Amino acid sequence: MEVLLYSLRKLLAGIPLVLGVTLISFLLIVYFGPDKTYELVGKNPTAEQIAEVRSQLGYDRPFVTRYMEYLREIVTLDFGSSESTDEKVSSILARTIPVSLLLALPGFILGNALGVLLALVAAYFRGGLVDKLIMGSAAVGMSVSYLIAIIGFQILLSSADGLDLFPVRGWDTSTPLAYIQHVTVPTLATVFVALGYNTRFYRAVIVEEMTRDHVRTARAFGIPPAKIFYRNILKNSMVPIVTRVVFSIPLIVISGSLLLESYFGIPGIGKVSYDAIITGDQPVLKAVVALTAILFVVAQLLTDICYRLVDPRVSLGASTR
Amino acid sequence: MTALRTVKNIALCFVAVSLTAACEGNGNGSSTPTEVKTFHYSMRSSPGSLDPARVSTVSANVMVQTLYDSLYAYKYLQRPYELKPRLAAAMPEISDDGLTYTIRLKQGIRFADNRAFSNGRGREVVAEDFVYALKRHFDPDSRSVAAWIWQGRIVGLDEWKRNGADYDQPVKGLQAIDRYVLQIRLTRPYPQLVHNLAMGPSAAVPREAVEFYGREFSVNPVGSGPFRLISYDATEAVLVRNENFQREPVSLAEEGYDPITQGQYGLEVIDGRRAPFIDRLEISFIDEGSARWSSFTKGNEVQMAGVPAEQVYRVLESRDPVVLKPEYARKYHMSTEKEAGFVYTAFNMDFPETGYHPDPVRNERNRALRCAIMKARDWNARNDSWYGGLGEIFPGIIPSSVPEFDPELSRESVEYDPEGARALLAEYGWNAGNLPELVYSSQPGPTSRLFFEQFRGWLTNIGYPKEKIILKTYATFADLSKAWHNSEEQLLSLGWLLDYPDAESSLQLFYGPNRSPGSNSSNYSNPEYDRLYEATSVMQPSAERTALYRQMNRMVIDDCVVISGLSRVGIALWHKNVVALPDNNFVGGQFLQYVDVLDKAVGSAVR
Amino acid sequence: MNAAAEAMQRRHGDSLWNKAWRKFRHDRVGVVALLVVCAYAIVALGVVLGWWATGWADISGPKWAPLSSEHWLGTNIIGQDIFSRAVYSTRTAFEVGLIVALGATFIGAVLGAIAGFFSATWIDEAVIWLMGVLDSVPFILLVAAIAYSLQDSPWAMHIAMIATFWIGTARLVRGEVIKLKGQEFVESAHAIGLGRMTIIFRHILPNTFHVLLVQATLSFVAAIKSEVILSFLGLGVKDGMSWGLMISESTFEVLAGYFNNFIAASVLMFGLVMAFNMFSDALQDALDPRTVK
Amino acid sequence: MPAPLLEVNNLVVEFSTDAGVVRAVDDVSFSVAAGETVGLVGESGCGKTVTGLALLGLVPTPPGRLASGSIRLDGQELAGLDDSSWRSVRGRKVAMIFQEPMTALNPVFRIGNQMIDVLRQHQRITRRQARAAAIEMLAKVGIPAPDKRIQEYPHQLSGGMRQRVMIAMALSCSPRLLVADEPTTALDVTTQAQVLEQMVRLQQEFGMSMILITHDMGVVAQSCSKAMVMYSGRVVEQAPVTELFARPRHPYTGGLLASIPRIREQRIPELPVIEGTVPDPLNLPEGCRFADRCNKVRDYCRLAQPELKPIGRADSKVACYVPD
Repeated sequence: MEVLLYSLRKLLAGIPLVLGVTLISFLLIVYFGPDKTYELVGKNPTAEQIAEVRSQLGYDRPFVTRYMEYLREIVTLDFGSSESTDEKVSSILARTIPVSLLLALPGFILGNALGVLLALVAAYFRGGLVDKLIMGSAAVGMSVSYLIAIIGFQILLSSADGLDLFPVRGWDTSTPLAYIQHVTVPTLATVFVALGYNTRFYRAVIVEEMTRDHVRTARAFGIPPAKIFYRNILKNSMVPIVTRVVFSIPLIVISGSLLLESYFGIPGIGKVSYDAIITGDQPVLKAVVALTAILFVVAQLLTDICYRLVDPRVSLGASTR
Repeated sequence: MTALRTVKNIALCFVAVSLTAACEGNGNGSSTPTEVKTFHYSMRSSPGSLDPARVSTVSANVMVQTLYDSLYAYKYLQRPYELKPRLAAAMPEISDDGLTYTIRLKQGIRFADNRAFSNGRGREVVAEDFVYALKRHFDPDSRSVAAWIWQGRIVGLDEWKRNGADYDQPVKGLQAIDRYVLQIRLTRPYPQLVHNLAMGPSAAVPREAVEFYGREFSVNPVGSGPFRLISYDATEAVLVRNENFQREPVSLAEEGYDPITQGQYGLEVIDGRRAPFIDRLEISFIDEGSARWSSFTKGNEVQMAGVPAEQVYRVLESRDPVVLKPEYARKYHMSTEKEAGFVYTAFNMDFPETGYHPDPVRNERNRALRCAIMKARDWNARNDSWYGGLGEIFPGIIPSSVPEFDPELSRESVEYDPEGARALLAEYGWNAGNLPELVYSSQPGPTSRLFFEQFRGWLTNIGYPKEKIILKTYATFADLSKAWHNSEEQLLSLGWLLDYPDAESSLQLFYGPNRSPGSNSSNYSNPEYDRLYEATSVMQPSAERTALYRQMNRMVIDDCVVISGLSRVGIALWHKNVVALPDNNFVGGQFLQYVDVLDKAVGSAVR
Repeated sequence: MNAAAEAMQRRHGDSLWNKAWRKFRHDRVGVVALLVVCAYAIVALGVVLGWWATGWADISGPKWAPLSSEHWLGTNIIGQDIFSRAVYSTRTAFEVGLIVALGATFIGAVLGAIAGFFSATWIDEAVIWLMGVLDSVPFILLVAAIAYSLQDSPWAMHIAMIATFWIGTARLVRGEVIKLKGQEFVESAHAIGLGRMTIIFRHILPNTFHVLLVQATLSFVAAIKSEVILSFLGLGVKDGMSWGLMISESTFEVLAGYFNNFIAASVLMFGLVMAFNMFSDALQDALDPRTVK
Repeated sequence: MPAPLLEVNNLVVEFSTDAGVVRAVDDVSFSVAAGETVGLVGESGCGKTVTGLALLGLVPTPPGRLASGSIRLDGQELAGLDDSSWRSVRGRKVAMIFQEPMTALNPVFRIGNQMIDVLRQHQRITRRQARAAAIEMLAKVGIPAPDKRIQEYPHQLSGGMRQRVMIAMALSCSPRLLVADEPTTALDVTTQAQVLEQMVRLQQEFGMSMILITHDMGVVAQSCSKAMVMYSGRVVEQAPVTELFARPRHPYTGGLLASIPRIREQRIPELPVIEGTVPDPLNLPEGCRFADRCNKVRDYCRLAQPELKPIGRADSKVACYVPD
């Protein structure tokens, strides 16, 4: 009950955020955004046809009306139809979000799990050779551009010039094997790029927790390292770790895989967003932006609830910021 | 912890959903799972809307041609292109004044089965479906992009729109005389009409499907073409054989088969059989040329692809004639295909800096400036950089893909002549100080940028100051398009694809009344040209008309309004076990119905 | 132990900066990294002053010329010298990096300080709201949106990056200012009747300078890296040349076996980003009062 | 005289810093008898906390290390033990409580669980027994309603309560020696006195020895029988408390005593200020380290370090050429 009430309050408190995001994006993407008129009229349009298209696109209506329309769309989750394919935006989202999730999850899980693992090893040997090796590699990983990693892995693992082990592109989840084949290279590229950042972040968190007074207390009372590690270090590191993980989720669901999906030809929401950016498909962009904002509010709520689970000092009753 | 568990469940649920979806996709059309003949094709970009009224890209046209049927079509193998009846029983009966076209339809042709029909079974295609399809272009709700083709040409159609576009109201010039006879009455002769009736936008559309799906008709196509769509997203379309597609057997002789030039493709195996020969057609949309190429060369993915320009030198033994290197020739069939169109750079004559100027002296100097810029263009370098050196460079705006092409025309306007350009500038008093700024507009993206840099490089070679050549990029094509349709751009690099094999299709680009927002982006205005254009527009093909076309072509060249042109030549490769001859011009997507896939063993035997 | 070291440091003069500098000087990796960054900076400066890479835009050779004494790294698809272009791009990298780093740090510092100083008032709420809003728009979409609305402005990318990168800085500064504003020197500044803005910007903000410096280096690196992806998507550098543009150009060359563009740009970029990352790390270590080696 | 419980001889703890090696504890020797409370006094940075940590093998390594010397507890040599052997000493034979009760307990576990962990680490008992023992200990340190308190998290307790929990934890395995590092400094004045009193009482009840690390001479006077004064890593004076207060021999001790506030209402945050600064541990002078601040300094004071030598009747030692 407490959680429910809290959630409700928190979601309500998220409304200004959603309003802000939608207002800014509406201004930039829609109001001052691309004018599709001349792409939708034929080669030799008459003034009448131009006016018709402009009216169908809503360009002739005042700002407030159109923004209100957008808000109504958010509330009803009906974002109209894509200007490129005329497909309903809601059916596009329903089709593409699961694909993006399936694509992003392995990389996300691996990237974070390996990150925590490497961070632990580095933190345990901190100052030593192993630590330097891990953190040096992390720095190298961080210095490689995502794009370079994607191109590199594709040439290396998929092309006929390289090892030729995986499909160059495309998406197939009909069998687990097909899924693994298609998800491997994108996952490797993601992990390669994310691992450096994750390791550094988690190492900092863990080292911070390792130097806490209560860790020294536990040692002073002869508690064995494994127990200290689990109860004093890991449990206390959960708050920043959970925050990082949960706040990545909206981006994974909505747009995190934009580059990946367009490069590997995967029909997820990233690819759709990419196409929408290139063609200026406003209904799709509006939906993506609004959903991300809503997911951020939900993510914030989730992190708060997770905090509550891992840290007794946090109470949901009090305002947390 | 409950929150976490819920998240996990949702994730699992997504897995389940997409797995079942995928299974469904597989289940369709695979009644005998061992014998699904699949052809895996690739295209450069996602087609967008599949509504015949909204076809605006090459890939959309391919899709529409495989899903829908039009009255006429181009013969599969005949070159130069020649029309044949498709849904029509014969070529149209044309009245002596050239204004009334009577077209008889084949009987017993049925649309693909679809739940839009009352019993789910595709009904017969009738003349009324064509009436409906053409009317749709004039219905604002269908957002047609092709209305301009018929604008002011069919008696009563424009009035029909003005009266509220009510489908129950008849149009005088567009009638189904009976179930199988369509009659079109024109306001003035329109020699290109039959060509237009072979294009995607004229395809038969069942009214009940449009009404059933509403706006989403665009992604739920219902036609009478050889295939029907079972799944479609931004990266792939999956089509299966339309069970209701029953046509007369293929006759290679009638399709214009030439054993001398086309003998190496093994096309004989389709002679006398009923198309389509494959059960399943998977079309991948791959933007990146390199990814498309990798996917093709892997062997088990895409089975047919164009060679990306940057790979041409790697793949070819020689360019003239085009010969594959042996390691490729062993594995793949090859054809070369010249586009029915060209790329060019147009000046916008509305800009007094480089275009028309009220002061006749300056006007003349501007013409000299444009001519100098034209001479500075190194077409060969452009061809070499971007088109694998295979493109065909020709003067003017009538490319060799139309019968009116003039092989005798002077090539001076496409010759690289920096000295001449410098001399011309000097002669007309242009120098680094008084040369006007040139704003070059483009889409974003690395290739467009390099086009610009190459353009700038040529101009700096003739003494144009680097900083006076400015790049203006638009975030989206839509905005670029808007700017040029509103005559806001000084210089534009464009590509033009002809709609039909008739030079009229490119000559209209310089017809005065077509000025912005029409297709005359140069805003060229020459009364003499316009007079000739109007005269030729009602003329049937003839030597006389060709002479007038060529005269118009020379005007455009002499006025230096456009730096033109180059027809790109593509090399298509396909696996040896695929029997096909691809075409991206007027046959377009229709070639897909003639594709056959042999067993691997047979495929190598053919070689 | 800390006490002993503190005592030692007290002896050496109290300034955080002296301390940091001493610590930094002994960090070999950090010093080498700084030297590398300086070398890049000199290259960039040379480009600005026209000492080299002046011919980056000229078509000076055939398409895809191999390495030669004339074209050290060969030429690209339209015959431009890849070496000149790669060198010229160093300037662009610094331009983008510096503009974004300075812009983001400046805005982050000002808004963060104001929010921190007025914490728990509506001003703070407003800044936090703004941060949340900008944080909730996916980066690439934000860049696209800004590119849309600014049309062909060459600054769209810089503005978009600044609009995103200032948030991290502002969060840190806000926290730091909340800590600082309870301290005596602030109270005494209040007591002698200084204006609030004077207190914020003359007395509190200078004390967060170590945070700002580290954040600026991080923004610099992030800007250079983001530029690559944005240029690939066509949302990046408009005029001139950049490593990102070279890499995007190379995407259609690498599979044809021409790696010069790709390698030149990625190696140069990797070097600068790596050096800057290392430098940033060393700086962070040196400025962190808690880390004592 | 019976053998002392703890005997520390020539203990040296070094830290490596960027600038060089620092001796935080330099040749310190002392002993603690069973049941005795010894005060360890000095300014912050003098090495008193490091000395305390060394007794539990808790010197952070790296950068610190126990360079030489011996620590004998009850006859067992502790210097040079490996980590698992240290674990059997910590908590069971030597326990330590720290200055900051706010951060010394793990915030995410109930105090009961933390106490039970410690108990079960060193004794073969069931959870239930451990819990009972924990409640009993909490009651002993004066926590009201211990069976309820045991369910709470550290943040729900006041500072004084938390320090009591720490004490309860420390005493729960009946260690022979308790090292208390500034146990009351972070508490307010009234609580300070109560906690200190409690500790002394429990120390007597359990018959432990205690090393009380503090900068507060008042605390020493209140609870110790013997005191050591450290300065710049070395012991400068060691004497029974009564002796020390009655007649400080080292000028530094004199300075410390002189600056005790007369009125004990205010808690002193730091040791009272004596003119001058502590020498840089990297550049220690040849002679007496206090020389620069000493008002009785002689020329020869600067030549060599004074040894810690017995002085006077009682068990007193001082390291000064010119003792009082």
